Amino acid sequence: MAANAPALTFIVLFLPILAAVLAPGLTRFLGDRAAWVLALAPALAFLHFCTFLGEVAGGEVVTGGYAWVPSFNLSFSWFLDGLSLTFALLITGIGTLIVIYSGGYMKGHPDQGRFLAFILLFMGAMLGLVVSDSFLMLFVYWELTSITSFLLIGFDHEREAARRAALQALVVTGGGGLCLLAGLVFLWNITGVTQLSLLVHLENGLRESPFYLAALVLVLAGAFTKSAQFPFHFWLPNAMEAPTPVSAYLHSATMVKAGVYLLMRLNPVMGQTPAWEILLPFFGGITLISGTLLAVRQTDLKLMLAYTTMASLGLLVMLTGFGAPHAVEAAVLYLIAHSLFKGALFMVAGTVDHETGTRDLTKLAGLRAAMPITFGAALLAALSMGGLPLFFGFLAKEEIYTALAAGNPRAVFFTGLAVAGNALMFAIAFAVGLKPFLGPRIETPKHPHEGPAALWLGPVVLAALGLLAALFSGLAHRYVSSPMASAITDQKVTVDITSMPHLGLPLMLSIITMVLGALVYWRLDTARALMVRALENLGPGPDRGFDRLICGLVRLSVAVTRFVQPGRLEIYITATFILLALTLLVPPLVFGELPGVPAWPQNLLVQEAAFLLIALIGILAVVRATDRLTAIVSLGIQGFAVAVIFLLFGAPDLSFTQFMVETLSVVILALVMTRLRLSPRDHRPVGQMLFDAVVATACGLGFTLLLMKSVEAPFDNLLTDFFNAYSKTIAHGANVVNVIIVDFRGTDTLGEIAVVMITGLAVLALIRVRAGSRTGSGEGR
Amino acid sequence: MTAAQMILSSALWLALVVLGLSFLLTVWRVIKGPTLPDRVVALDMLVGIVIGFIALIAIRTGFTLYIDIAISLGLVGFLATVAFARFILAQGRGDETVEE
Amino acid sequence: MIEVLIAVLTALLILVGAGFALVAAIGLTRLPDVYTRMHAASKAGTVGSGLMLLAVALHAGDLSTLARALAGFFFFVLTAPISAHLLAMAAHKRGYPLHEKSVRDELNDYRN
Amino acid sequence: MNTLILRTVAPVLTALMLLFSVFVLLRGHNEPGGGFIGGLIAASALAIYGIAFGVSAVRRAIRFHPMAIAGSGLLLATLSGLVSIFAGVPFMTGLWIYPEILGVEVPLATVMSFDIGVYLVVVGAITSIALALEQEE
Repeated sequence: MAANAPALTFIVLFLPILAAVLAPGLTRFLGDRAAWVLALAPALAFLHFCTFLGEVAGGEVVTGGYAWVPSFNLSFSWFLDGLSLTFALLITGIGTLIVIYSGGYMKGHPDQGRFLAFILLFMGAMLGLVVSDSFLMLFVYWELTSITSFLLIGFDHEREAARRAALQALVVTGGGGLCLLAGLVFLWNITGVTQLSLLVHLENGLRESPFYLAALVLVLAGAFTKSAQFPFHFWLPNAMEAPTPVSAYLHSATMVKAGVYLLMRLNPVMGQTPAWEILLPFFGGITLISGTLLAVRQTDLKLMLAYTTMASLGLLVMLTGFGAPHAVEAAVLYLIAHSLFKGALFMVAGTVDHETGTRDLTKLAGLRAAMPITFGAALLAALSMGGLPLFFGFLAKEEIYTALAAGNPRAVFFTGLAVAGNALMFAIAFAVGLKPFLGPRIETPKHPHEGPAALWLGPVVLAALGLLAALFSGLAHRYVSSPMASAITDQKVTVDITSMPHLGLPLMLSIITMVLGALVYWRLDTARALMVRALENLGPGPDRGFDRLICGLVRLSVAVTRFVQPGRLEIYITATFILLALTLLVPPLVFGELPGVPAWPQNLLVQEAAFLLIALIGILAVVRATDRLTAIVSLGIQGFAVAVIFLLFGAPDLSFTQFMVETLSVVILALVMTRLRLSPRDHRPVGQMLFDAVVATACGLGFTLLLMKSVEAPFDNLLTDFFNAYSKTIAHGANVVNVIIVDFRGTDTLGEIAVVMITGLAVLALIRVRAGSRTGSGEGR
Repeated sequence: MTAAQMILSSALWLALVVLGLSFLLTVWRVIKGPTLPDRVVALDMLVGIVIGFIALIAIRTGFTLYIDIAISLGLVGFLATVAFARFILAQGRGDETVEE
Repeated sequence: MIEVLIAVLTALLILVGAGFALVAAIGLTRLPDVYTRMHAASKAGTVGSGLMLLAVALHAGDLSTLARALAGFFFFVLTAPISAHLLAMAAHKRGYPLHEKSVRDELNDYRN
Repeated sequence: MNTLILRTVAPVLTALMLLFSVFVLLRGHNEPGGGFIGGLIAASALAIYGIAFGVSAVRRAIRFHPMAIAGSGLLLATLSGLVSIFAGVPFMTGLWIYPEILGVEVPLATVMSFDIGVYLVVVGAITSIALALEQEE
């Protein structure tokens, strides 16, 4: 199977994206049945990855790929070990169910094709992320997931809240992505390796290098924003604006786990250091507690699930960084269990919302008669989330407690934290899974009835898996949990916990959790009221902080633009000349490169001296001129004098151009004067004139120093010799100046004539605007 | 130095001095010129004198290709004067223009 | 022998040209008002420069330079009066005054 | 500014100057001249014609919008640079051919077409500026 695997895997990686491209067309053609057809793509991918289970369970690693940019040793390559294979199976498996579920959920929605396309696009991006081998490929897919999540959250773009949530998610995860890129570049520089597969087996180098902490912080920033850890968690609850299939798929099972995947992937190389084992549990713990507490406060089903997802992610991060022997196995088991039961619960919440028209817990009751199958799936998922025996959730919880329960005070603290967190999650599980279905029925906006097969298939399958995986735990561990755990810790690990409860501290802790959870579930309303009061005096959360940050940025940019672009031409020109003077004067002064006093030229010919004098007189005339027109004309004298000097020094081309340009500029200036009807008198106040004079002399001085400096050095005639020698042979032209302009430095001239043309366009536009405004104002009067 | 070259170079040197003097006088008129037309006339005169210079230098250095510069300068000088004439016509005496 | 003759002739042309230019410059400075100065500038100045161009034509001897020098002379002599004419018209129309000693203003009489 | 004298002389003058500008352009490779200076002279010629006969006359005379002339010039210059692709030499390399036209060996080159491009751009841009400035009169 491995022989032709590379080509096949390559195709499978692009299968979801191909399906995404076909989705709109198929939906228009097949209508609501399109979802079932489109679900084939992830299903095929799932089967393809299943074929690797045997190999990976045996400890081998499947790699393959194609050279993408060989010069940067960049390759489009993938790397399948326990970790990435499990993630790939999760993504494609749940993905298939989600596509079918979206078919049912979005039935009759006009943009169903576009929605399915985005979902499949996301699936392709996420698949690429967990499977990629080279750093850059990982980053590219990472950003693709952020973008597709932006598209999905903002799918219902008419609603302002959806747009704001989408933008917020993009800004936070996008920012994190940039930090990740910086972190990856650090890793690249430190280890000189661009392949994850090589990095994972790298022994030394990373942990000791001085840049380790910087790289760690940057990578953590990327992971924490993506997995909604404490300071960056506020975008996840807002992301619930997205349609429920998106919340079920992206914001519970796959996308938010990308951060955890990254931490698990880098664990063998960056783990086991004090920084790693302080930062991760610290942030994980805070997120766990704040998530569960905030969840209790909510009444909306999806928000409760969102906050508990945030809490579970915190738990996962805490476990990954805990460093105890069984911590990684606990993280692996909890990750798989969480994906199964949270995906199911979200889909149940979606079905309830779709059928009854409301998601408010307080308005839902007694739906068990109307929706038996959904109720069954909800109950199974809740039991697994609560961690009751015979369910995969129980295995995960047992493993967590065996990992955390150790003598030292740090372990005790974190165990207490885990118990409290799990208890609250137990309560929320049954609040979502059980409460809406029990008791007498309350009237709801839409008459509830069991949805079509598409709606209940997903939850039932996932919930059943939660049960079956526990019953056949041996099989599950051998093919899924052990290879994943050994991939994370980079040494052979076998997970062997079974669903049969065995006496010991972990079981006792589980019982305490369940009792506490039942208590909170029973007194849920009082607990919610308590939380509401507690949050009042806590003040505004990071969500409003984010809004204030964005408004502040907008105001800052407006202020800067108003300062830099005041719209008055003379300010631009003065600023430009001041900068010019500074660039010319400051460096020589600072670096002490002032030219020496030049020797007085001895062999100055009569006429050269005469024209220099005339140029000087011309300048004096310009400065002394009272009205603008005399200044323009005297400018002409100065230009002529310089042109003649060029002539005397034997530069015919140069003088030719100087004469032409001089006269034409005088003519055009005169034309502008008539056109704009500027008064010839110069009305600048004396102070302004002085300031302008100072700026002008500074620029002049700067240029003179520059010229003196360049003339000081002996004349290097390398270029002149080159051009003289080759001008005739290569360019067939005797006039070296023109040959240079047109042939040797043709591209420069191309640039220059482009500039000339753009100036022409600019003048045309300016005059038309002015003409427009004049005629416009004409009518106005 | 044959007799011919002797005569020629001395004549050239003298002409250069004379032209230089007239150039200075014209420049003085450009600066002093009370009215605008005075200055424009002086500028036109300036073009003429510079063409004279070019001719002299052409003879002295033997670079006959300077003549083209003289021709084009003549053309453009004419354009400048015509433009200024039109400007004087349109612009008035400089007292009734409106400050934009 | 012929060479000395050409040299003498060129020198002569150059000196006369320079003389005319000087006269024009002096006229430009001493004459009282715009219109009289225009006489000096356009007539004497043009002749001065024209002679210089002819000198170059004579001195050079080869056909192409001769042709270009003559074209230059012809062009320069053609445009100078026109520019003077335009300038005088514009100045007069704008009402630049004649010198008080001037006796007649035919253009004014013709206008009204 | 339409005095009779100027109106009679202007066409002759403009024609002469345009001819001179093309002359300066074409011989630019071996003697002083070239696209840029030729363009300037041509622009001055059109300016004189504009002053004598007014803006609409000039627009009618050159038939295309000056900016179109500038655009075509830039296009010509770039294309003459791109021709080197077919010859397999880097961008902007001068390619020379010596066709026999009427028995005279005439050297033609991409360099020359580039120079003509420059000439057209300069003429187009400056004429459009001058005409735009005089538009209001």
